Amino acid sequence: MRYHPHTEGDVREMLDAAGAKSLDDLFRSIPAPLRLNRPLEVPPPADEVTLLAELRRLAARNDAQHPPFVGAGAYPHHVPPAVDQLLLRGEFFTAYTPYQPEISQGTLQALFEWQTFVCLLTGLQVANASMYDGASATAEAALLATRVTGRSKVVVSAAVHPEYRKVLATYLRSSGDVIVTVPFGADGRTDLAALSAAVDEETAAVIVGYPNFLGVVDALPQAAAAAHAKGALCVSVTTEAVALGLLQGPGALGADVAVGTFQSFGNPVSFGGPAPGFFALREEHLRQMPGRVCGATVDKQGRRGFVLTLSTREQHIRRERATSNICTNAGLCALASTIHLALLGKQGLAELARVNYARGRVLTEAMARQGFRRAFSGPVFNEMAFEVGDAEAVVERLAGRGLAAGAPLGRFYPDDPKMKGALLCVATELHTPELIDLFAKAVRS
Amino acid sequence: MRYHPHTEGDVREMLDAAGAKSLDDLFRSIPAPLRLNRPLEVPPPADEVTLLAELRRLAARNDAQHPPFVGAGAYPHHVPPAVDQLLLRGEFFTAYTPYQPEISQGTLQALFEWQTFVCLLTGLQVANASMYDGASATAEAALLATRVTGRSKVVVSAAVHPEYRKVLATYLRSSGDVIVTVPFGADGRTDLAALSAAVDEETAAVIVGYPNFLGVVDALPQAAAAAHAKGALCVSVTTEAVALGLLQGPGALGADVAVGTFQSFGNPVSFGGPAPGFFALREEHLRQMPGRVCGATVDKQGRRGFVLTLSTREQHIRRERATSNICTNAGLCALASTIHLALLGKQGLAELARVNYARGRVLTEAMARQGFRRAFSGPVFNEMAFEVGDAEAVVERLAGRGLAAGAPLGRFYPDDPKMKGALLCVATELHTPELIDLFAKAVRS
Amino acid sequence: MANPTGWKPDLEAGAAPVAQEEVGLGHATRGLSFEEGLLFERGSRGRIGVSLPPRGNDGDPASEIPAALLRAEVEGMPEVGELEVVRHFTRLSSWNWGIDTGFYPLGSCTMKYNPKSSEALARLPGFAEVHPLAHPSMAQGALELMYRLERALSEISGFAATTLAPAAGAQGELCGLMLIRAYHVARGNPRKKVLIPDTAHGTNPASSALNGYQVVPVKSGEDGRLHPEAVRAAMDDDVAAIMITNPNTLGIFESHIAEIAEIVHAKGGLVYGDGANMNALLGMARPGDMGFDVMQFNLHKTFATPHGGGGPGSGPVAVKEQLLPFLPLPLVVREGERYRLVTDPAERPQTVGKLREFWGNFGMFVRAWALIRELGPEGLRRTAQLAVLNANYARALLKDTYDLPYATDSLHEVVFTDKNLKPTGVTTMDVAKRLIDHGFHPPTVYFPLVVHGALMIEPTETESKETIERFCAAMRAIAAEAAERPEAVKAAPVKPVRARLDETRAARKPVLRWTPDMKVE
Amino acid sequence: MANPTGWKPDLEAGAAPVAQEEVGLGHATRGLSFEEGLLFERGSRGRIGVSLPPRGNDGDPASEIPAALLRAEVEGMPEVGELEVVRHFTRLSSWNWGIDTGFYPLGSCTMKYNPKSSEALARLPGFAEVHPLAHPSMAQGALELMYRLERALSEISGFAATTLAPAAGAQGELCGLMLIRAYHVARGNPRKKVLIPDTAHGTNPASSALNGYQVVPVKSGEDGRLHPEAVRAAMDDDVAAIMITNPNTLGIFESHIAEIAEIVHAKGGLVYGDGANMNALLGMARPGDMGFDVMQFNLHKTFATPHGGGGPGSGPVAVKEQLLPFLPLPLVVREGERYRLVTDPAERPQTVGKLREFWGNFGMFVRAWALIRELGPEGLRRTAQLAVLNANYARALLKDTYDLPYATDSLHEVVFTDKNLKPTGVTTMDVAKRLIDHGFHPPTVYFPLVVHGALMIEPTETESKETIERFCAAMRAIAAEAAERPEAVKAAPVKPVRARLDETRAARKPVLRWTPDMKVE
Ligand SMILES: Cc1ncc(COP(=O)(O)O)c(C=O)c1O
Ligand SMILES: Cc1ncc(COP(=O)(O)O)c(C=O)c1O
Repeated sequence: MRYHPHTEGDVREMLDAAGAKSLDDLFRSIPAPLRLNRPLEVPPPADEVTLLAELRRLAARNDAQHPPFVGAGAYPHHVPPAVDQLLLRGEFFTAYTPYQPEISQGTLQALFEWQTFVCLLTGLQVANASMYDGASATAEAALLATRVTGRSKVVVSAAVHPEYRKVLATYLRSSGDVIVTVPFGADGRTDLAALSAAVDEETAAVIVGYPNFLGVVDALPQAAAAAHAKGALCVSVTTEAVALGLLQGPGALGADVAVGTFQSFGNPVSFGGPAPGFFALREEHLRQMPGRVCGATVDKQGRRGFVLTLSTREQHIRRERATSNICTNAGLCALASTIHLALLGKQGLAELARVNYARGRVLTEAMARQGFRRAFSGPVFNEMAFEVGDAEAVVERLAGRGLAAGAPLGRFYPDDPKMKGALLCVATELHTPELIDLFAKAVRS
Repeated sequence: MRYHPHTEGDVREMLDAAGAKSLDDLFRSIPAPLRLNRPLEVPPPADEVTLLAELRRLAARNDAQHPPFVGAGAYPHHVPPAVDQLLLRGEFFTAYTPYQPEISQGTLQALFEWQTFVCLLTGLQVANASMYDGASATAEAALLATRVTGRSKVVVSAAVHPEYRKVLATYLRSSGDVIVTVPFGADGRTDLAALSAAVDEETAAVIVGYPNFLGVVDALPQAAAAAHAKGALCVSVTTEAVALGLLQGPGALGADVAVGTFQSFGNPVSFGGPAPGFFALREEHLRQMPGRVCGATVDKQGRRGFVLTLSTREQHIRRERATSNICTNAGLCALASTIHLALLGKQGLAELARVNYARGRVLTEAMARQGFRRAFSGPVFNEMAFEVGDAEAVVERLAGRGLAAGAPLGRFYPDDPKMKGALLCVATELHTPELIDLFAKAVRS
Repeated sequence: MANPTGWKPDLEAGAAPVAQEEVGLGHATRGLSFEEGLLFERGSRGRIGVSLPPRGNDGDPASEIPAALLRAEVEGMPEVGELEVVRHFTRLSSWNWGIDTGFYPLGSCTMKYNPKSSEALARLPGFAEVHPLAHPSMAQGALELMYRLERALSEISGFAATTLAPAAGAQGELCGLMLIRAYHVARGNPRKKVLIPDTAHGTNPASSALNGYQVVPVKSGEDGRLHPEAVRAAMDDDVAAIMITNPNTLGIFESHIAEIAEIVHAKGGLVYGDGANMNALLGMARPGDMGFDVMQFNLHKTFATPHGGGGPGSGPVAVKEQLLPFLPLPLVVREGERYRLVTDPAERPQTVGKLREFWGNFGMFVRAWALIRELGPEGLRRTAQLAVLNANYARALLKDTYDLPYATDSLHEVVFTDKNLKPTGVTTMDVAKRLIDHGFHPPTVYFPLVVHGALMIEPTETESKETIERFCAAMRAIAAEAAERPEAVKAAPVKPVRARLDETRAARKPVLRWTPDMKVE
Repeated sequence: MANPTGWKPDLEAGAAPVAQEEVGLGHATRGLSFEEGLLFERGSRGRIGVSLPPRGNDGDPASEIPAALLRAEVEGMPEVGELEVVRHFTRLSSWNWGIDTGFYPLGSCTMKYNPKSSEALARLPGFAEVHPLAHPSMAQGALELMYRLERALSEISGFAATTLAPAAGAQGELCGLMLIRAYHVARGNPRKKVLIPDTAHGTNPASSALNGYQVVPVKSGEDGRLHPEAVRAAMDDDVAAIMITNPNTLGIFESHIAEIAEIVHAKGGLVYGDGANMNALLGMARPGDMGFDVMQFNLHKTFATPHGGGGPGSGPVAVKEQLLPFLPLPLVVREGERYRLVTDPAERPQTVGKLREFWGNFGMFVRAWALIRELGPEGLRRTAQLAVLNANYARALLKDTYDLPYATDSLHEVVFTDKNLKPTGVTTMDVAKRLIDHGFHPPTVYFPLVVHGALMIEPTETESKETIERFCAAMRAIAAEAAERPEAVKAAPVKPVRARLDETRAARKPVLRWTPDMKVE
């Protein structure tokens, strides 16, 4: 077996040294009745040629010929080949959490750069070394708010990604914290009146999407004002981080915590995972931040270097009093984002965001030509919902043509009949005007 | 432009320092009439997204869904992903000829390992650091033989790859050396009687394939004996190097020089190139060897290290008296072969060769079931010709089914009517028995 | 025990002389390296490292989006060309240590070889570019892979079903505890406490607390095992569950597991299994057959999915029948020849809900399945056997030199301490740093907490006999050096681009991001 | 001239102090590295690094192949697992220098950035896995790409057509000379001689000799240029051709090229262009417009195709009308919407035949085409402009320190000498080795041969202003150091894993392969 370097001779000598008669004998500490005395019922071993052929066949049964017209939390973007070729360098790829800083400076400096990118894009002062995903990051943000404020009510906009809200509910279930959901208006923005009404002295956090799940650039400043008016924290959630190349950083608009995913930078959609969740906040709440964080310091010779720091917040030191239970995070995904952001740079990011905005316009116009109007009147970035009649039917029909059509909003808002006809679509730098036109026509018939 | 780091400010400062008024001014040494005063007529620039999409479309118009059933000098083999992921490491991939050994020990040691692999597989004492391909290596072998023997006649078997023989003719045209081609028999082996008759005191080299172009394991020992009887060198040519995991090394059978390609190890067929030509010979002819060679030595502190050596044979020192004009060779391809051979190791190589032999049998039997018999009776490895009627027609017909059927021998031996019906096919570890059966049936109808 | 390879560890900075005799042995030395600043400290206004499609003249954002919400550019972003970026990360990587660099016996983390073929597979467009919300007819291959993986994990662990959703081991723990809570709630009382042995990993108590449970530590015995009496004493009707890592973090099998499970079950509690050490049991024993009701896998450990720099992971959770109704969404089901995801709570009224967006870390599923597929039943079993053999071999080579706090049998890892070095003043941390100079990644240090000055060694099955011998020779050489030249050990490491870093300073004056005026000295 | 970046080169072994002030600047230092033996010196009987499909029981080779021709196994082959192989080559690579590592101003070799996107493209199964003998209907994409590349190269160079067949520059030269010979033969007399300037690359005379021509060196003038008089003096009816590199290997444009071409043409000779330095002319001037009759490209230089460790290359040859009939096979032609290869000599009776098996280094065609496609007309022109700008900037920064043998304008590269260092005893070789300690790959040294102690610097267009400034600062620092501490310069390099290697020893007692009893000390 190519991954098992032991020859029979090795095994014998090692068993002798270990004072064991056989390999099974090494497991004598497992009571006989607890041992498995039959082969596992999994497929027989496959050689590499067979393995690759078999999985290529499986992959071929997933239709990825065209970039999907659906984002809804996972965005199809171009990943420059340079990103992956650097990511695959074994020194990065096969490392783990940098517990030994002297031989982990590569990972550590890259994480420090990641944290800086997160801060620059969100307009906040500190960020951690990544979270599992945007949804759990959102839940952790709510928990942080309850710790910081000592309050137990979380007000969340219905326009925040429904899956994120589900995860939030799952995470908060046992804590007894209450979640109050406020609706959005016809413009797809959070209903500010309802929001202000919902926020009170018991409110720990107000959570809004930016842009929100409907693709609409929500009224973050007003939401933040409403939160701060009652001493609550404002948490902004961003699923399409490319938008931050065009939009003000949430921190600059009043958000105290910014969370979401940087999947759009350097990470393929990969059927939904993995992708790097990000977590940024105001310095004052630093000690309540979940997860790993990398900091600069000096070595014995006074040379600048980096280490994991503030670990007294973490589970391996604090155990049940830790700020979170997270240990393994999304390091490689964060590295991919860091490399992509380095390539983009100031100009590239601004331009990429504007290209995406423009493609969104092209989509809007193409759909309009086919008689489909936007479902919401609010301003959008590269994603928007259209009234298409039976959205589920459209998705099914276009699948037959190799097009992933969009997210039927009825699926995410089952109780809202108005949503049945709404199809959430995205257009990015991968969608050429020609393809967009072809898509719009396909939706029509 | 992502590959041009110069900002406008940079350009201005640099022009000032260089004492030039403009970029064009830097070209003042080119007389105006010799300058191009219009844009080149090549396509407008393509951004990376467009570029990748466009070339993916081109690639999609090449049908590679099934492994080809044709070898004939380029063999479809499994390349373990580990090979390419190591090959892509920038320190290897973006280096050049190791002129500065202190910072090229990686390339140099790998080349030393390549040379060792070539020697082990060929059974000869020394090898160079690679050639352009098998064909030019064969031509260089003939030239070496003329230098070593001071003779001017080269006897080559008609069963040596016809393309190699064409290149041989091209290389020898100006030298005035004569090439005598001896036929092969019904068993696909070189006609030994004709060979002995052709070899005389004027003969510098006898060149035979091993296995030969017809897939047949030729009578190398007898050919070598015939050559040596008249003081000529015996050159063996191997296009399918995997066979050397099953067959004796040519050196052990009397070959004085062994050449060919190691494409089968770690290099995809890639529409015919690049692939690493190899060149091995008896130590006594070392000073006549073409190309670069890596040797072991020690550094100032007595530590073992490697350098390019014996360069007094080469063009950059010897100029018109060099043993060859080769400079750039096939370094990366040789590295790919070295990594693949390292993975294979003693057992893996022996096993791979036997799997290939076995697949050849499977193909023979599958074709037999369809009523196609071998065109030649001699022993084969993984490649063999079948009588299929109109071979060109078969190739054309199977192309419609996405199968690259084989090499119609009539194309390579136009003057030999017997060849019209012969189709040269290969089966390797990539061809499952099921696919082979499907192929044989497709040939039938 | 003697030095089987006769390998001579290198005590001076320059390994050369020794290396010469032992050229085959990947000896540590020093070579050309580079100082490399932060991205934000280089580059020049106007550089760009990407090539983007034209924007076209479709609409000016300002006409749609309120000006207050727009920015022209992100201040502080670097401006670097592609070549500079490639050099930057190529150089950073050269300061790092990965499994591809050398031995990485980081206890409890199962740092085994990450197959390169899995990387080729995970990058197939059919896997990497398929959208989670694409119509099921466009993703049958992905769904079938998830289905097969789920079946295989359930069989390997001995449970009824497995959810692939959790993003890592700790989230798997959280998920498992949520299932336990839901189970108790369904019976009218969520209960209050979770019993956790003192050898447990920090995520166990943290996950319990995050799930609203009070943590009750249980002391393990002299032999490093959890004993029925201790559990019986702590067990009552308020205890929702006990969390047991088996083998535990000492690498010791909890041989009383069956009896302990009975005790807990008798009082209506459930038994949670932390499966991070599953590598020791593959094909040899199944938690599901020992009384566990639920456990999480760490695919990134046991099934070799890459997690460079700290992740991503994947923490599938396997359960017994009684917990099935509560599993989080989605579930992947097979209906005839078709596969689909169950995502609608209406189909699973008792589900605890969702743990993360979409369906889990699919990219890790591809890799884990590829490894399981290549290993097969024998290979999986052999994996556990060789992992345990390697740990026991290391134990045999070191037990005469380093203090072995527990004489009990070891499975996949072994824990030593720095007790024998006390007189020299050399500590576990010093040994760890000196190992770097010998060309080895240090073991896990100071964990588990119950062991003072712990050195936790987990070789994994992908390491060779010689590698373990050379590592142990280095460990012994350091012990010898500690006796003769403790200061040399304390000065380590001397070979990497950085010497020991000042962690206190990092925590006292946190500098957690680049700023234009950043100064660190 | 001053030091624009104010970068301080590092004269001591440890770059740290300086690096601290200049963290952005990729300063050379030392770090952890590994000694690594030969593959053949490690591993153990029975190990394997691959996983192969079952052989099945189809036939025993011995029943078909004569026993004398069979072997059970290849003696001496290593036996290593996949992880060991990965570590072996990962470590070897860390001793190497590539463009991805740092500045690589190797004159005449045009070591520019190799785009990563080209690698992704060349690996598409549609390109990598298509067989050269597949039916044309199965390879239309490959053929179209070759056709487009051929057209583009002909336009860029100003010739009628281009053959893609040659495997590298030198084979391109050989090909070009064969065309010239065929042309003369067709006129009844192959002629005997080829004129070659003394600045020419070694492959020029070697290719001429290999093609049966006698080489007649022509001296270049004080200004580093070839002068009409010199050519006129050497030119006669026996001269088949003159080989001219333009710009020549001094980086100087042969401004008399038109007149020289006339002289040669007048006597019935042809003018061959060595296009290795084409990077200087892209979009600015075309050899075809200067009187050249034929030239070769070096795709691996001008068009950035990777050639790690010495290759592969690609050396397409472009020709004027009168040489068309002689072009080697294959030719790629377009017929309506279809593309096909002309491989049958019957279609091209005067062809010189074939230069290599199949159709050329297709993998390089994909990469070269990708770069041309991304650059477009402006990008190509800009490439030449910036390549020339960089060389002239380096010249400006060094001319006051190092001896500039030719004051003539430089294009893409500039040649200095060690003359000014003579008093210190420090030579070009010492400077080159010391540059390594500063973190730079040395320039080409001791070439061209006409320049004593040549240092030939070719930055290429993909390098930044700062990089050139830092390189030049290091060059100046070495000159200063040579004056103060020549022995320090002569001791260089001190940072890599190896110090200077004994090349004489290597040539005196050649050890060119591993053998069980191999000893090198
Ligand atoms: C014993 C044990 N349990 C749980 C965990 C947590 O797993 P993860 O890091 O994937 O969250 C780990 C790994 O760190 C561990 O070693
Ligand atoms: C000026 C010049 N001519 C010809 C060549 C030969 O090209 P190649 O190495 O591709 O054979 C080179 C490169 O080495 C060169 O620099």
